[in-house]
Amino acid sequence: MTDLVMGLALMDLSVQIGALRLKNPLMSASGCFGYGVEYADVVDLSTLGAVVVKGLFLAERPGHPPPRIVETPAGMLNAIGLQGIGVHRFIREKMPELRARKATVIVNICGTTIDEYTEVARILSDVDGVAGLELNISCPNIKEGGISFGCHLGNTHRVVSAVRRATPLPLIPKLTPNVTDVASFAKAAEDAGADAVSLVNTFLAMAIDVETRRPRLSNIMGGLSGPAIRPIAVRMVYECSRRVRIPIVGIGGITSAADVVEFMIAGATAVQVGTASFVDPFIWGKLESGILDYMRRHGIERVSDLTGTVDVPGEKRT
Amino acid sequence: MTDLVMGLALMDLSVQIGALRLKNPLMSASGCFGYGVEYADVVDLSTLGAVVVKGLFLAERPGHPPPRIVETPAGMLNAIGLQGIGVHRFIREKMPELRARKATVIVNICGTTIDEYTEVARILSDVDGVAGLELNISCPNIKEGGISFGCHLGNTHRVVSAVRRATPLPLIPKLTPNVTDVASFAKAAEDAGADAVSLVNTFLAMAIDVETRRPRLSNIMGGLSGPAIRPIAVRMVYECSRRVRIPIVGIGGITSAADVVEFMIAGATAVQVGTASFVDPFIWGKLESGILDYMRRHGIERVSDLTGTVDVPGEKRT
Amino acid sequence: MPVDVNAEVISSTRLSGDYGVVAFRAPAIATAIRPGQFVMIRTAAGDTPLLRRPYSVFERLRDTDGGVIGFSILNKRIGVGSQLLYDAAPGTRIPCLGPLGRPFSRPPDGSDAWMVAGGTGLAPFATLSEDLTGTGVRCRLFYGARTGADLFCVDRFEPLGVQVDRATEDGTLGDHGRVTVPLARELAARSGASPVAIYACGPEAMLKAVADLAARHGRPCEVATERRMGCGMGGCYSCVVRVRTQEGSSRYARSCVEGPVFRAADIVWDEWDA
Amino acid sequence: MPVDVNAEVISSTRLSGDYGVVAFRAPAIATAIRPGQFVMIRTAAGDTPLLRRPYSVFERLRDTDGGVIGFSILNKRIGVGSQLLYDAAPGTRIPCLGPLGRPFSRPPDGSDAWMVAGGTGLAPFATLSEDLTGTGVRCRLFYGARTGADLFCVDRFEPLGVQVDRATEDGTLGDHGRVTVPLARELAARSGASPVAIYACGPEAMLKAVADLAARHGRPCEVATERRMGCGMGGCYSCVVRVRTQEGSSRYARSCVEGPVFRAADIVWDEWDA
Ligand SMILES: Cc1cc2nc3c(=O)[nH]c(=O)nc-3n(C[C@H](O)[C@H](O)[C@H](O)COP(=O)(O)OP(=O)(O)OC[C@H]3O[C@@H](n4cnc5c(N)ncnc54)[C@H](O)[C@@H]3O)c2cc1C
Ligand SMILES: Cc1cc2nc3c(=O)[nH]c(=O)nc-3n(C[C@H](O)[C@H](O)[C@H](O)COP(=O)(O)OP(=O)(O)OC[C@H]3O[C@@H](n4cnc5c(N)ncnc54)[C@H](O)[C@@H]3O)c2cc1C
Ligand SMILES: Cc1cc2nc3c(=O)[nH]c(=O)nc-3n(C[C@H](O)[C@H](O)[C@H](O)COP(=O)(O)O)c2cc1C
Ligand SMILES: Cc1cc2nc3c(=O)[nH]c(=O)nc-3n(C[C@H](O)[C@H](O)[C@H](O)COP(=O)(O)O)c2cc1C
Ligand code: FES
Ligand code: FES
Repeated sequence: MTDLVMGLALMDLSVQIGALRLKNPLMSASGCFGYGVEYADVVDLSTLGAVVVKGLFLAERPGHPPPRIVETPAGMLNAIGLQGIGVHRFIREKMPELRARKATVIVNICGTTIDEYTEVARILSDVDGVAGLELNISCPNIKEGGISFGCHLGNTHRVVSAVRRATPLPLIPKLTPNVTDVASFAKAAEDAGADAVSLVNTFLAMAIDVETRRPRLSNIMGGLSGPAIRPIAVRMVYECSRRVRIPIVGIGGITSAADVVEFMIAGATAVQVGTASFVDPFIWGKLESGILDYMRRHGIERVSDLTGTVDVPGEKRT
Repeated sequence: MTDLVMGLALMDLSVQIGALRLKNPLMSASGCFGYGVEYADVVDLSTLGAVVVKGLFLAERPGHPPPRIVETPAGMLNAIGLQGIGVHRFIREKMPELRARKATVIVNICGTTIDEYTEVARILSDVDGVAGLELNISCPNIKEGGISFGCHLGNTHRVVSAVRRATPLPLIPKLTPNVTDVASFAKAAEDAGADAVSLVNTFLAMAIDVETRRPRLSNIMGGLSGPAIRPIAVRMVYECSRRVRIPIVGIGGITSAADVVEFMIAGATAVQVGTASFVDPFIWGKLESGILDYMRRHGIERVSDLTGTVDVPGEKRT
Repeated sequence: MPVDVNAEVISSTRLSGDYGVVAFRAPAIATAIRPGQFVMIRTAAGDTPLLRRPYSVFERLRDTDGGVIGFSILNKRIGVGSQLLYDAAPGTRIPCLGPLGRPFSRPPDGSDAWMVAGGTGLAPFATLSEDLTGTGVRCRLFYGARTGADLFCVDRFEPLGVQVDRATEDGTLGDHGRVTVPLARELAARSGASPVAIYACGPEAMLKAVADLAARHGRPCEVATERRMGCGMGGCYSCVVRVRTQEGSSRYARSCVEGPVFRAADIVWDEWDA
Repeated sequence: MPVDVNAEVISSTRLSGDYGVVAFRAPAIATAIRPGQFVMIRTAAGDTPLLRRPYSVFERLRDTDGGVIGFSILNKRIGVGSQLLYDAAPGTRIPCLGPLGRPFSRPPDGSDAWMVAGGTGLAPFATLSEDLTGTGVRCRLFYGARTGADLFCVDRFEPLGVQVDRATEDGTLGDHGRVTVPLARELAARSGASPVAIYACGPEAMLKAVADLAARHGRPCEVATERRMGCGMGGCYSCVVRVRTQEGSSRYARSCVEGPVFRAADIVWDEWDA
C-alpha cells in the first residue's frame, strides 16, 4: 500500500499488553513523570498509551538527601531513593484526578519484602482506574528489595509468582540491565506468570567530583539513564524478544520517534520515555506524529506490525 | 605543600603494576591504537605509560565484514571481530619497530581455548620488549572464547590460572562489564594469580537502521565505548577496588585529564584511553599536562597517591 | 500553566568575563511570569548537555508602546550550559519552558520590602521591585558581591526608587564584608513598630545567614532556592529542599513546584548543606 | 606525517540546499596534501557527534602571491556532521587532521588521465587535475549527477584545459543516464594504441561499474573509496575494503592507510557491498 492511498484514518497505533489494550505504544517511564498529575496541565493524560507513576511502597519514603542527580555524557545519574507518598495516600490523593483525566494508569510497585510487594499489589487491585502493575525489582538505588530481587533468578521467580497470585491486574515486572543474561530474567518472569516485561531500568553508575574527591551523588552511586544507554537497551530488548513470548516494553534513552521505532523493530510491543520527557515535557505529541509519519512513509497500517521485525541475516556471526 | 613551592621537577607520574613500573598511568586501549607503530610518527611511543596493542590470537584472523562501527550518543559501537595478524607475524613485523621506539609494550592476548591462550602467552614470554600481557577474556564480538571465559567465574579462574603458569610476565586479565557482579570476577582473577585487572571492555549493544530494519553492524551486535559508558565504568572500578588488593587499570570513556583523575580516585592505578584517541591522536600529551596541572593545584607529588582516595561518607546509604 | 517557546535571542550583553544578560523574545512566558518564578532553558539541541538549565527571570522586556515581548536572564558562566548561554548569538533560537514554580508573595499591607541579593541572586528582584514599587510598597535592596566590579545592573533599581545598600567582600564598594553586614546593621536600627518583609536570593550559605538574621529580628522572610533540577515540572524529585511539616516532623519538598521560593521558617536549615 | 590544525573557516559557500564548499586556513595540511588524500574533521567540540568525519581535500587555496594557505572541501549534507559543516560560519575554528591516506598515482608516461566523478566524488579531482595538467598530462573529466543542477564547480576544471563530459540521470544536462554512459562510449571509441589511466570517485555502485568497464577495456584504474572511519590513522580497523593478496586469496585492508585510493584490480568487487 502506498503513501497516496494511506491516510491517517487508516492507521492503528494501538498495542496489546496482556489483557490491556493501549491506544498507542507510548508510556511515561516510572519516576520520570511524577504521579502524572504534575503534567496534567501540559499533556492530555488520556492521549498517552499509559501513565506509569512513580514507584510506590506500602508506606511513605523520604528518599535520599540531595544532590540526587548529576548530568553525564548524553545521560544522567539519579539516586532519588524512591521518595514517595505510599500506596494509600496515592489512592486517596492522586487517583481521583488521574481517573478524572481518563489516564490509563500503571502503578510501579516496590517492596523490601515479598509480602510488601504482594500487599501493595493486593491493595491496588481493587482500585478503580488502575489498569496494570509494573513490578519494580530493578531499582539500583535501594539496597534492600529492589535490585536484590532483580539480580537473582530465583528471587525474581519467587516475587513475580507471589504477586501474580495476589492480583488479577496485568503484571509487568521491570528488569534491571545490571545482570549477565537479562533474557534469562525475562524467561523467569514469564514462567512465573508475568503478562509482559519492561526493560531497562537504569545502569548502576558513579561520578566523582575530582576537586573535592567526593561522589557527586549523596547516595554515592546512582542509575544511568538517557540516550547514552540506548544501544545497550536495544540489544537487551532484542535478546529478550528471542527468549520469551510475552510482550516487551522497551525503555532506555528514547528521544525521538525513530528511537521508538527502533525499539519496536528490535522486539518491543510498547515503550516508555523517561529522561527525554524532562528535556521536553511536550514530547508525547511529537513522538506520536513522528511514528505516524514513519508508518505513512513505509506503508504500515498497524504499529504493532513493527514489533520484532528486525531483519537479521541468518544467525549472529561469530 | 603549596603551588608555589611545588615545581614540575618534584612531581612523580610513575605507577606500579605488579613488577611493572610505568613512567605514567596512561596506556593506549587495545584495539584503539593498532599495533602502536601506526602512531609512531605522531606520538613518541616511549612517552606512554604503555602501548597496549590490538588483540592477538595464535593465528591470523580476518575479522568481520563492514560496516564494523556505528556512532551512538556520546559513544560508538564496534564489531571489528578481532582482525589480526597473529602472534608470530606480530613478533616478526611489529616488535622490532616497537623496540626501536622504546615503547613499553603490553600485548592483549586472545584465545578460543585455554590452550590457545597459554600458547600465545608462552610464545610472547620469550620476546624481547614485551613488558606484560593483557588477557582479553571480554571481547563481546566473538562467541567462542572471549566473553564465554569472561562471563563465568569458573572459566575466568581456569584461564587466568593456566596462563599464569605459562608466563612470568605481568598478567592483566581484562574484565567485561557485561556481568552482574564484576568485582567477583576481579577477585577470581586475583585468586588465580593475576598481577592486576583492567576494566572495562565494551558493553554489548545494538543499533538498528529503522529505514531498512537491518542492524547497523554486519555482526548484528557490537561493543559500546566512549564517554557514554564512563559513569558505569567508574562505578565498576570503584567496586573492584573494594574487593581486590591487586592494581586496577581503569578504562571507559576517558577524554580528559579530569576523567583520568576520576578513575584513579575511584580506585585505578593506571588507565587506558581508546575511543578518545580516535578523535584526538595527540591526546596523550594533553592528558599528561592536565594531570600535572591538577597535581600542582592540589599539592600532590606522586600521582599514585590519588589511587582509591574517593571520600565516601561512611557506608553507602540505602 | 507553562509553555515551551522556541525563543529568539534578541540580545546578549556581556557584563564581564563571566556575567551576561541574555534577552529572549517570548511574550507568552514574559506576560505570565511573576517575580521569583523561573524558566527551564535548553542550552543546546542534541544530547550534550542533555538537561535544561533553570534560570530566574531577570527583566520583563517591553516594546516601544510598553507591550511585554520577552524577558532576560542574568547569567553567570560556571559550566557548559551557562557558557553556551554566555556565547549565544542574537538571532539564535533557544527553547525556554516557563513560567515555573512558586513566586514571592506580597509583603503584608503597610510593610516595606527588603531584598537581599548575592551575585546572580539579583535576578528575581528586578521584577519584584517593579511590581512592588508599582503598587506603593517601599523597596530596599541589599546587594553583595566579591568585588565592586561584580555589582551589576544597579541601574535597573534606582530609577524605581529602590534604595540600594552595597557590600563587597574586598571592600571596594559599600560595606566591607558580606551583604549580611549592612543587613544586620539596618535590621538592628529599625524599630519593631515599622514592619518589613525580607526576600533573599543568592548562594546557599547567604540564604541561611539571612534567614537567621530575619528570625532573630522576628521579620518574615522568603528565600529563593537554587537546587539541581532535572525537569522543573515536579516529575523527577531531584530538586528537593528539606521543609518542616505541620506535624512537626520534616520532609523533602520539590523546589520546582513547592518552591523555588520558600518561607525561610519552613526550611530545615540544619540539613541545608546536605 | 599528519598534523592536527585547529583551522579557521575562511569561507562557507552554499552551492544548493545540500551542497557547499567550506574553505579552511591550514597551510601545514594544504602544502603537504596530495590528490586523493583526505582529512579527518572534528565537526563539533564535545561528545556529539563524537567521531571525526573524513573528507577529501577539494581545492588548494592560495594567497595573492600564490602561496598555499589552506584547502577546501566539497560537502554534501547527509547527517549531523555534514550539517554542522554546511552551517559552519566563517571565523569558527574546526580541528582538521591530515593529510591522510594513500593518494592517486601518476599515470604511466604518455598516458592520458580520465577522471570519473559522481556527486561529491568530484572533490579529489580538482587537485589531481591541477597536478597532472601542470605536468603535461592530458586530462578529461566524466562527471555525473542526478540532475543538471547538481553538477557543481565545473568551472574549476575547464580553465585547466580539462575536457568535461557530463551525464545526468534525468537527462537535463549532458548524456541521459549514469556517468558510465559517456565513459563506456568513449572507451569503446578510443584506440587501444593510445593509453589512458582511469580514476574514479563517487558512490560505491559507480566505482564498481567503472572498475568493470576499465577491466573490460584493459585500462588501468584507481578508485577512491569511502568507508566508515573511526580514526583515519590505522588504529581501529573499521574502514576495511576486501582486497586480493599475492597468494591469490583475499584480506581486509584498512582504507585509511592502504587507501582510500586502491587499484581497482586489487579490490574483491563481489564482497564490495558487504
Ligand atoms: C530556580 C533557579 C534559578 C536560577 N537562576 C539563575 C540565574 O538567574 N542566573 C544564573 O546565573 N544562574 C541561575 N541558576 C543557576 C543555574 O541554573 C546554573 O548556574 C546552571 O544550571 C549551570 O549550568 P552549567 O551547565 O553551566 O553548569 P554545570 O555544572 O555544567 O551543570 C551541570 C548540572 O548541574 C546543574 N547545576 C550546576 N550548578 C547549579 C546551580 N548553581 N543551581 C542549580 N543547578 C545547577 C546544571 O543545571 C546541570 O544539570 C538558577 C538555578 C535555579 C534552580
Ligand atoms: C576518504 C573519504 C573521503 C570523503 N570525502 C567526502 C567529500 O569530499 N565530500 C563529502 O560530502 N563527503 C565525503 N565523504 C563522506 C563523508 O565522510 C560523510 O558524508 C560524512 O562522514 C557524513 O557524516 P554525517 O555526520 O553527516 O552523517 P551521519 O550518518 O550522521 O554519520 C554517522 C557516521 O557514519 C559515517 N558516515 C556516514 N556516511 C558516510 C559515508 N558516505 N562515508 C564514510 N563515512 C560515512 C560518519 O563519518 C559517522 O561516523 C568521504 C568519506 C571518506 C571515507
Ligand atoms: C529521576 C529518575 C527516577 C526514576 N525512578 C524510577 C522509579 O521510581 N521506578 C522505576 O521502576 N524506574 C525509575 N526510573 C527509571 C526509568 O523509569 C527508566 O527505566 C530509565 O530512566 C531509562 O529510561 P530513559 O533513558 O528514557 O530515562 C527513574 C529514572 C529517573 C531518571
Ligand atoms: C574499535 C575498537 C576495537 C577494540 N578492540 C579491542 C581488542 O582487540 N581487545 C580488547 O581487549 N579491547 C578492545 N576494545 C575495547 C577497548 O580496549 C576499551 O576497553 C573500550 O573501548 C573502552 O574504552 P574507551 O571508552 O576509552 O574506548 C576495542 C574498542 C574499540 C572502540
Ligand atoms: S526538577 Fe524535577 S521534580 Fe523538581
Ligand atoms: S579508520 Fe581507523 S583503521 Fe581506518
